Parts: sequence; structure tokens; C-alpha cells
Amino acid sequence: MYMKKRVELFTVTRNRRINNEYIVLYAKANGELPDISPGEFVEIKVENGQNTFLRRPISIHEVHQETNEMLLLIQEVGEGSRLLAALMPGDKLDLIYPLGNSFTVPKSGRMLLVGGGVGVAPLLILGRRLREEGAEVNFLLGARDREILMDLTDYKQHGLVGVTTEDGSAGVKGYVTDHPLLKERLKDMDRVYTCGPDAMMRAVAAVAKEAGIPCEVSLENMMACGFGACLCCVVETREGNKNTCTEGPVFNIDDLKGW
Amino acid sequence: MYMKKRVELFTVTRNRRINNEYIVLYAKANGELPDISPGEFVEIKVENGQNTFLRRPISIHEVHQETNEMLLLIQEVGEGSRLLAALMPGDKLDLIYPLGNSFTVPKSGRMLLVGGGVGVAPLLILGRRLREEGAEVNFLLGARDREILMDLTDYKQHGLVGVTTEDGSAGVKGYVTDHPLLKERLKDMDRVYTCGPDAMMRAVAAVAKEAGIPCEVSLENMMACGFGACLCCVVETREGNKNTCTEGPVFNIDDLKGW
Amino acid sequence: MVKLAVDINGYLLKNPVMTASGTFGFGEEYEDFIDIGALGGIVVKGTTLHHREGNAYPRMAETASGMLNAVGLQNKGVDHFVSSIYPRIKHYDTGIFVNVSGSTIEEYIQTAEKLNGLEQIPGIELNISCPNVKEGGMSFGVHCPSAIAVTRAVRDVYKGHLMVKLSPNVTDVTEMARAVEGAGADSISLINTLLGMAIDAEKRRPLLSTVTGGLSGPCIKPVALRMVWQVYNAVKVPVIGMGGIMNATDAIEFMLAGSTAIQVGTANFIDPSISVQIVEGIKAYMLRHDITDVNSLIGGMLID
Amino acid sequence: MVKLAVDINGYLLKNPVMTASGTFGFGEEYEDFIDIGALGGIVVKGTTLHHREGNAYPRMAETASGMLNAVGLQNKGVDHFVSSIYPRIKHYDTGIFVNVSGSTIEEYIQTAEKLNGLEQIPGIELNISCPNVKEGGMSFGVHCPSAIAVTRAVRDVYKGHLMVKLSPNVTDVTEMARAVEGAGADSISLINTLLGMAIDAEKRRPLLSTVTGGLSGPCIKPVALRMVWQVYNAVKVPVIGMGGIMNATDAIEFMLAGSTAIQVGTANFIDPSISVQIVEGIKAYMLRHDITDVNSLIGGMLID
Ligand SMILES: Cc1cc2nc3c(=O)[nH]c(=O)nc-3n(C[C@H](O)[C@H](O)[C@H](O)COP(=O)(O)OP(=O)(O)OC[C@H]3O[C@@H](n4cnc5c(N)ncnc54)[C@H](O)[C@@H]3O)c2cc1C
Ligand SMILES: Cc1cc2nc3c(=O)[nH]c(=O)nc-3n(C[C@H](O)[C@H](O)[C@H](O)COP(=O)(O)OP(=O)(O)OC[C@H]3O[C@@H](n4cnc5c(N)ncnc54)[C@H](O)[C@@H]3O)c2cc1C
Ligand SMILES: Cc1cc2nc3c(=O)[nH]c(=O)nc-3n(C[C@H](O)[C@H](O)[C@H](O)COP(=O)(O)O)c2cc1C
Ligand SMILES: Cc1cc2nc3c(=O)[nH]c(=O)nc-3n(C[C@H](O)[C@H](O)[C@H](O)COP(=O)(O)O)c2cc1C
Ligand code: FES
Ligand code: FES
Repeated sequence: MYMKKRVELFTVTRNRRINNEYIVLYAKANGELPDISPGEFVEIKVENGQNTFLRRPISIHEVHQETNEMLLLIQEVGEGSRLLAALMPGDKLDLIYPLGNSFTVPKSGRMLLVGGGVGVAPLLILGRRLREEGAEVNFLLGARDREILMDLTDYKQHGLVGVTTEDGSAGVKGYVTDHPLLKERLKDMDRVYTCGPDAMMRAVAAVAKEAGIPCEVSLENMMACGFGACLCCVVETREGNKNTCTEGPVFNIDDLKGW
Repeated sequence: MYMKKRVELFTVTRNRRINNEYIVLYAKANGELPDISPGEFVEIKVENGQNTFLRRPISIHEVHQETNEMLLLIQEVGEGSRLLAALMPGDKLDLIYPLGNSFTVPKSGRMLLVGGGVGVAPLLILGRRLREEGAEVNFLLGARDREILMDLTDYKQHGLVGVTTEDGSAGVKGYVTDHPLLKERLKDMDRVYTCGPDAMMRAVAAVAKEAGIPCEVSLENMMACGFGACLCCVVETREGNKNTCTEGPVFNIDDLKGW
Repeated sequence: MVKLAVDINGYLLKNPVMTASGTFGFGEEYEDFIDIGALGGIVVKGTTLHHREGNAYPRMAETASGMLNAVGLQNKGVDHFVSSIYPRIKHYDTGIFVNVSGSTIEEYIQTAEKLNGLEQIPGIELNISCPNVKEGGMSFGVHCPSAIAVTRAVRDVYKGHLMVKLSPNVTDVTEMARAVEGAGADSISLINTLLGMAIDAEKRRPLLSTVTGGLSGPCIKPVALRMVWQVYNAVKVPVIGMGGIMNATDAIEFMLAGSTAIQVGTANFIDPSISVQIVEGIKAYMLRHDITDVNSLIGGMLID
Repeated sequence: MVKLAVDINGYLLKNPVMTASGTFGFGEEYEDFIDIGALGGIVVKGTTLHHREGNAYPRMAETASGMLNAVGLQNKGVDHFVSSIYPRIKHYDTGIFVNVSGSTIEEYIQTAEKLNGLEQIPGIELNISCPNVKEGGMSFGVHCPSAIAVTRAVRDVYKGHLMVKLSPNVTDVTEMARAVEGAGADSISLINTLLGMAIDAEKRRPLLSTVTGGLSGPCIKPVALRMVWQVYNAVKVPVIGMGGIMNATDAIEFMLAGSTAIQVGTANFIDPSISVQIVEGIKAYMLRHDITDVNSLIGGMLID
């Protein structure tokens, strides 16, 4: 069902620090939150930034429909994300949402959700929705080291969680592609979803393709508008350039050129 | 004595609201505050302003030498001053100071200090210093209405305080030039100091000139640097253009062209 | 009631606020956010004779108070516009202008011809100033002879309002303005983007696939205002000003400098409802200043 | 140890960081804040043959990520510089360049001649790009024949390093660069300010006494970087880049785009010690990236 896009002033209700680099913002809508599909994102206006002219695209991490709250997982990488990570309960958050398409949510099957870095964000809501629909959920989450590993509690509610860290300080040492879930048990999976650094997604896509398993990626192209007006965020597909912000961010790798 | 100019990070120790439009920031130096002369000003870097590229010049309102605090009276007129007025204890304040020349401080005589709007700022430290040196201090403070009138307590410590408001809600109704201090008792004065809106200062200067009484004005020209490097803040004097930021902001009206 | 309508050389806009080409899609992208009919006019995405894929990704870089883009006129071609898009948007209760680009004069002519007689398209905006394409585009707009040639050629075939959009990347914008006025332009819009560039110091690489791109946003407003004022004083046809307009105050500044109408560009990305808010803001300004007719603002800057 | 010295066509700067004319006074204004000797060089205030009072107040307006100025070359004339200022600043342990302006070629020539043989002045920067004066200034710098004429005339009489400063207000900056290179420039500095304008919508008046003025600051950085890159690819003489440099990262971007040295301008107003901090920041970048010689950054942008 098409959800009308809107600009709305949310109120921050909580700022939960996960680790040195990550926080989760809880943002409450004024009225009733519309239905959100996994994979959709928001565009946030960063107030008071001296170098943040454009909005910042951030995935919807999870939704608490009862309290009309949206959760946003934010990694501090530059001025914009640092200012967002400093927001406190009561502060306002100017959002355009809901933006983008969403992941396929089948009613059954064995699903592998592979996230790297802050790319784990949309996988939480996706995992929950998959479980609710009746699919089996397996997360595989990669991080640089245990210091910036996500809080896994929420993920564990929805399925099995595998972990890799580059330095081996938690889970399997190495990249997600070094984990048994991708190296050995991939053939048992019906579908792979992945979100994270480009190199990681391409590696995951390559093994999925080789194994002949459908794979959906969520791209993080540079965006100026987020709602299809500027044509800056394009990705090359078999049908020509497509907007990552409206025809994505989720693409089936079979549709992407060069993947 | 020449005080070396410096860039220093002060810490806000207090934000005292005077009225709807004015606040006083108390800013503590890291170490010992150098000697400050009345009339000197600071240039403040406004952090996190989206339209505040340049620093903002603000007069030194008063100095608490014992605690190494500088007081700044700020009127909220635009983005920069609003952001400054929102600073809270613990916040940092990046200042260049001390800037500009200063008012003449004779050791005796009857002085009239005429301030309008936020132009009352430098008159507090000036009044105190004049009293300490041995002169008699008379303040004449003009405001739009009683709502934005200054807190007079501090001024009253140093001398007599006359007040005008445009709507007559406090003191004499009208402009400062309508007050008996300027209309009748000006001839008793040995010197006039004035700071405030251009039109007010020109009116005060005119009556002082007519009465043949020395008059010093503190100009608020638009400044890009505040320390003599850009030549943007010039005022026409009998000796050609002078920098308001280094050769002013205090000028004897006899030296100014067209005053 | 305040009078908001402005006349751009025979065509009446219900108010002076238009949206700028390339920043407003075909209007449809904004339907969720605003009533398109509340605008004076819209200029749709740059359209060429043939389908164009545009430039490679990345096409965007954020800069101080602005952005660079290198979209490169991605569009499905004028035939697609006429057959597929026009029917979808022709119900908008506002003037729809098509921004026309080409690599050769022949392409400009053919594209313009295909837009003749579309009832809801009162005019075209001739883009002779796009910095993001290898051939044509800006090269037409930075030299008088070619600007004259393309304007005259299109004027000969196109029956509607002919707005010509100038490039700021020139030594003397008034020379260009007079040239296109002489060649038959009904109005002049400016400015297109300034040619700029951005580098990632860490990766030592340009941030755009094309290395250089077009700079837009508030950073260019001072240059845009200056050029609008210069052109206003140089030609008789109406001037449509743009470049960094973010709010009603900016819009009024452009009108005071000589704009009959204004276009809102990059600001749409940051607040998709800003164009309609600007209409409201202009009304509020007029009420506050006791102005009954918006036309009295045009070129109304006071100089001693 | 990293090597920071750069050679601008025969003259060695101890590091690539200079300060821009008109933003650094005569250096003296910065003595309280920094050790001038830590800089690669300084360019002092625009100097003319005769005393000039400059333009009327107001001369400044803040803009989005930048400012407009209309100082108009206020200075006491070259004789005053030689007799009164030079003796006060000649002890600086850095290269002092004098920015020279004029209304006629004759004035440029005479001013330059008077600067010949000042031992601590290795060179002059020919300002043919000042947008804030009615005659001369920018008008020389936006047309090739006059740019060539003034450069050649000064080259004939001036014995030191001749840096020529280009205007960004031109259609093709490479044309200008090649012209002044051919006319004898030892190096080319760019960009001067972009011509802009600002209006107070409430008062309906221009914010500058001169209506238009020169735009500087981070807002112009994308345009400046683009022009530096274009000129670097068009001429053989060294390029000295500037325009919105606020920190070491910006400085490195300019070097990657082709600058041999850079100048810090408006940023000095916001942080009077920034120029020296930029020297330190470049060192830190080099250490982080394992670069031993700063010269390897010049034009080091990677393009596929
Ligand atoms: C659809 C989408 C969903 C996203 N979801 C999230 C999320 O849930 N949580 C989160 O923390 N981040 C997410 N991002 C990335 C986020 O938008 C950027 O990290 C953010 O814009 C950086 O802003 P900044 O001002 O902090 O950094 P800047 O100072 O602008 O840049 C800092 C660094 O971040 C990188 N960066 C900037 N923009 C992007 C971008 N669009 N994509 C990737 N890297 C970028 C730059 O390369 C730069 O090196 C998402 C991006 C997209 C396109
Ligand atoms: C030497 C000097 C001392 C000053 N002392 C004080 C002081 O003690 N307390 C105080 O509140 N203000 C003082 N000012 C004025 C203060 O600098 C401005 O009000 C402030 O810069 C406005 O910044 P903004 O971002 O809030 O407003 P902006 O959005 O920049 O401007 C808002 C309005 O303020 C006016 N304004 C901007 N700059 C100046 C300026 N330099 N002078 C006068 N009006 C200006 C503009 O006309 C504009 O209409 C002083 C100015 C100078 C030059
Ligand atoms: C992403 C983007 C795409 C653009 N595409 C076009 C275009 O197709 N045709 C055109 O004439 N101008 C195009 N422009 C220029 C704008 O119409 C406008 O002239 C410019 O952005 C300045 O206005 P602004 O600062 O308000 O955005 C584009 C601008 C942007 C930012
Ligand atoms: C207040 C001011 C005065 C200037 N005066 C001169 C000058 O006298 N001669 C000159 O060549 N450039 C002058 N410039 C231009 C600068 O040297 C520089 O080219 C320009 O500001 C761009 O650099 P920036 O963005 O780092 O400031 C002046 C700039 C400013 C802001
Ligand atoms: S970000 Fe503008 S079209 Fe996708
Ligand atoms: S403000 Fe720069 S010289 Fe006075």
C-alpha cells in the first residue's frame, strides 16, 4: 500500500548509546505513525550544522507502533551524524518519511540477513517482520571490533545471530564472508538480504549469486533529496539508471549492472 | 598599557536573563583576566550557526576581576545573538579580546553616560571606573518600553540613573533627549558619553556639541574581523577613514566627519 | 487582498513563485507535499530530443551552503514527455514550462517543435547553460553568437512563450542577455549553476564522476542577485531570477533586484513544501509593508 | 621529517601556506596571534600609486558561508608603504609579497618600479582582478588584451617575482591564465573574489555602499578549486590557489587540484591563527598518509 510521504516534526523521546560510535534515537510522531515497511528510510534535517546543508538519509531501524515511535540507529561519522547523536529527549527531529521501497517479506522460508557496520540498521525491523510473517531468520552481523558491535539483544528475539569482527574480538574473526553461515550454510537459505559497506555487499552478493540464491541489497548512494526529484542517487540497472531513493534503496542483485 | 590581543576559550558560568530580549552571559577566563578598559569589546565565534559565518562583536559590559569573569550583555536580534543567548553554564565561548580603544576616564568631573537599547552595555563598566577614579556619574538610559528596560540595580551602585521609555511605561516618556538630564542639566556636565542606535547618538552629540561639552560616542559599525585587518568598519574622520575596531569604537565627536 | 499575479511578457502567472528545472522533477514528486496549483508556475526537468542516461554516479557533493550536481540531463526524451508525462501532469492548475536542452541547434529546434501546441504548456525554458554535458548545453550560453543562433532558431519554430536561461559562467552576463533578447526571447531566466568542483582530500579523488559540476544553493545567491540586477538594468523583457532562494525573504530580494518572477531550486530538496511557503511568505511581507500589488517590488531596490 | 618547502618558479617558500591580500593587513595586525615567520609567505594589502580612501561605508555584508566586501583598495600609496611600512615589517622571516593595483597601466608600472630592489620583498602580486573599484582593477583582468598589456608592461620594469592574480568573473579562466603566462608572469594566483550583491529586504536597500562587492569565503571554494584545476592543466608556471580555505583539508584539496602554494584569506578574520594551524595540519596529513615531500601533493588528484 502506498504511504503518502510527509514532512513531520518528531520529538526525541530517548537517546540510547550503544557504543562509542552508535546511538539509537527514539523519535515519536505527533499523531499515529503510518505503516512502515522494512527497508524504508527517512531524511533528517540537521539543525545548527555549519556544514550540513542537505538532509541526511537514515534507515528506519525499528518501529514501536504502540507508542508511535520510530527508532533510528546512527553512527557518528561526520558533523551531521554527530549533531544527531547529540539530540536529547524533548528535542525536535524534522523528518521526511517514509521514503524508498522495501525488502521482500515472504511468509515462509529460511532467511539470511547480513549486515556490516551501521548497515545492520534496517535488518532489525526486517528480521522482526520476517519472523512475524512466518519465515526463519538468521542474522549475520559484521563489525570492525567488539567495541562497535551492535547490542544483539533485539536481534536475538527474532532469530539466530552470527557475528564476525575483523580482529576476532567477538564472534568469528574476519569478514562476514568468513562466517560459516555464508561459507557452509548458505545453500540451506532461501534468500539473502544484505546492507553495509559497498565492498561487503558485493562480496555477499557474489557468493549468493554463485550459490544461485536470491539476494537483495540495500544501497547507500549519496542523496540530495531522497524522494526522486534530483536524480543524483542513480544506480545502473539492466533497465537503465534507477533512483536509489525511490526505486531502491532495496534492489535484487539480478537487476543491478556489474553486481 | 597595550594589552596583547588573544583568542581564548572562555567558559560560561551563568546566563542571567534580564528581560524578553536581553541576557547577561558570565564568561570565565582560563587563567587571569588581563586589565580591561571601559569601551573595549570582544569578537565571539558563534558555534553551530547556519548563517553566522563571521564572529559577532559584543561590548564588555562589566568585569569581575576576582573571579576572572567577563560579563556580556546580549540582545537577541538575529540568529547569532539568539544562539549566544541560549548558552548555558559549562558551554564554551571562543573569544578574541580585548579589542578596540576605550573611553576617556578622567579623575574628576560630572559625567553624563547616555545609553539607548543594548548600547547601555559598555556604560556599566565605564560608570564604575569613573566612580572609582573620582568622577561623578549620571546615567541616562533609554528603552523602547519598560519590558526591555535594563536591570538598573548595578547602574545605581555607581551613580544617579535617569530613564526614558518611548511609551512612557517607565521614567520619562520619549527619547533620551527629552529627559531633563539632557534638556536642562546638560550645562552642568563636564563630559558626555553615548552608545546606542545611530540616530540616538547623533541626537545626543548634537545637543552636546551645541552646549560645547566634550562628547564621546561608541560606534557599532559592521565588522568582519574586529582587529584592524579587513578595513570594512571604517568611519570618516577629519583625518580620513579610520577603523572603528582599532582606532574606535570610541570617538570624540569632534573628530568625526558629519557629526 | 494583495495582488500576486505577475505578467511575464504576455503570460500571466498567478503569483511570482515558480520552481526550477531539475529540482522539481515533473511536479509529481511533490504531489504528496503540496498543492502544485498553488504555484505561479513550474519548470520541469531538462528535456532533450533523445533519451539520455546522464552522467555516471556519483553525481552529487555537498558544499558549504550548497551542493554540486552532475546529473547531466538524464531524461527519456521529448517524445516520452509528450506521450507519457504530459498527460499525467497537464491537469495541474499552474503554468508548466518545459526546460529544453540539446547538443546541436537542430536538436533544440526539433525538441521545441514537438512541444508546440501542447495546450497546458504555455512556454519553454531554453537551457543554454547546463554545465554538465560534454557537448551543447553551456557552450551555447557562454558565447553570444551561438546563444543568438540557438535562440533565433527556436524562436522561428516555437509558438509559445520563449524563456531563455542564462549561464553565470560568463564575463559579462548583460551581453548575453541583450543577445538573446535581440534574438527573440520573451523572458530571461537566470542563473543556472556555477561551474565548480569538489575533492575528497583523504581519497585524493574528485567527488563527482565528471570532476566538475554545477554549484547551487545559498552559496551562489550573492552572484545570482548581482546578475539579476545587472540584467534587469540591461534588457526590457522580464527577468526570472533564481539561485539559492531558500525562503520568502530571499525571493523578495530577487524581486527587488529586478525579478518579475522567481524560481525555487535546491531548497525544494531540503523542504519539499518550501515553494508554497514562499508564496505565503511574500503575502505576509506585503501585508506587513502595506504593499497591495507584488509588481511594485520588481526592481524596487532603493539606491541613493 | 617532512619536506614542506615549495618552489614557485625560482623563489622558495618554506611551506606552501601564504596569506591573501586584503585579509592580512601588513602582517602587523596578526603579530599578537602568530609568529609570522612560521608562514610560507604573506601578501600585504592592495597598494596603489597614490593614496586611496576606498569606498564609503558600509563595506561589508555577511552571506551564506561567506562575506561580501567593498573596501575598494583603501591604502596610503606605495611611497608610504616603502618609507613607513616596509621598515616596520621587513624583519619578518618570510617572503613578503606586495599586492599591486592601479587604474591605468602607467600607475601599475610606477608602483611596481618603486618596489624594485626592496631586499625583503621577493615579488609582487599583480591585482588585475579587484571588483571593487570603478576604473582599472577587474577590468584589466577580464579581457585578454588588457591583461597581457598590463602584465607585459610591469614585467618590463619589475625585476622580482611577478605573480599575477586572476579574476574568477570570466568565461574562460584558462584563456586569461595563458595570456598572462605568455606576457611574463612567473606564477599565477587565483581566485580573487566573485562579484556579488546583497539586499536588505526590510529596508529595500543594498547592503553595500557600492551595491556590488566581492564574495569570499567557503561559499566560493568549489568555483576556486575548479579554476585552479583548469589553470593548472593549462599553464606551466606555478599556480597559487585560494578561495574559501578554512583549514588544512581545504588547503590540501587546493594542492591536489594543482596549487603549488595556497593563500588563506577570509578565514583569518574568524581565526587569526588559522594560517599557522594550516601549516601544522598539512604536516599532520602528510604523516598520516606517509608523504615525505609536500610537492607530491601538487596536482595529485587521481582521476580514473
Ligand atoms: C538510504 C540510506 C540509509 C542510511 N541509513 C543509515 C543509518 O541507518 N544509520 C547511519 O548512521 N547512516 C546511514 N546512512 C548513511 C548516512 O546517511 C551518512 O553516514 C550520513 O549522511 C553522514 O553524514 P555526516 O554529516 O555525519 O557525515 P559527512 O561529514 O557528510 O560525511 C562523513 C563521511 O560519511 C560518508 N557519507 C556521507 N554521506 C553518505 C551516504 N549517503 N552514504 C554513506 N556514506 C556517506 C562520507 O563518505 C564521509 O566520508 C544511510 C544512507 C543512505 C543513503
Ligand atoms: C563594537 C560593537 C559592540 C557591540 N556590542 C554589543 C553588545 O554589547 N550587545 C549586543 O547585543 N550587541 C552588540 N553589538 C551589536 C551586535 O554585534 C549585533 O547585534 C550582532 O552581531 C547581531 O548578530 P545576529 O546574528 O544576532 O544578527 P544578524 O542576523 O546578523 O542581524 C540582525 C540584525 O542585527 C543588526 N546587526 C548586525 N550586525 C550588527 C552590528 N555590527 N551592529 C549593529 N547592528 C548589527 C543587523 O542590521 C540586522 O538587522 C555590538 C556591535 C559592535 C560593532
Ligand atoms: C540536481 C539539479 C539538477 C538541475 N538540472 C537542471 C536542468 O535540467 N536544467 C536547467 O536548466 N537547470 C538545472 N538545474 C539548475 C537549477 O534549475 C537552478 O538554475 C540552479 O540550481 C540555481 O538555483 P538554486 O540555487 O535555487 O538551486 C539543476 C540544479 C540541480 C541542483
Ligand atoms: C576584506 C577583503 C579585502 C580584500 N582586498 C584585496 C586586495 O586588496 N587585493 C587583492 O588582490 N585581493 C583582495 N581580496 C581578495 C582576497 O585576497 C582573496 O582573493 C579572496 O578573498 C578569496 O579568498 P578567501 O575566500 O580565502 O578569502 C580581499 C578580500 C577581502 C575579504
Ligand atoms: S536523492 Fe534525489 S532522486 Fe534520489
Ligand atoms: S572590522 Fe576589520 S578592520 Fe575593523
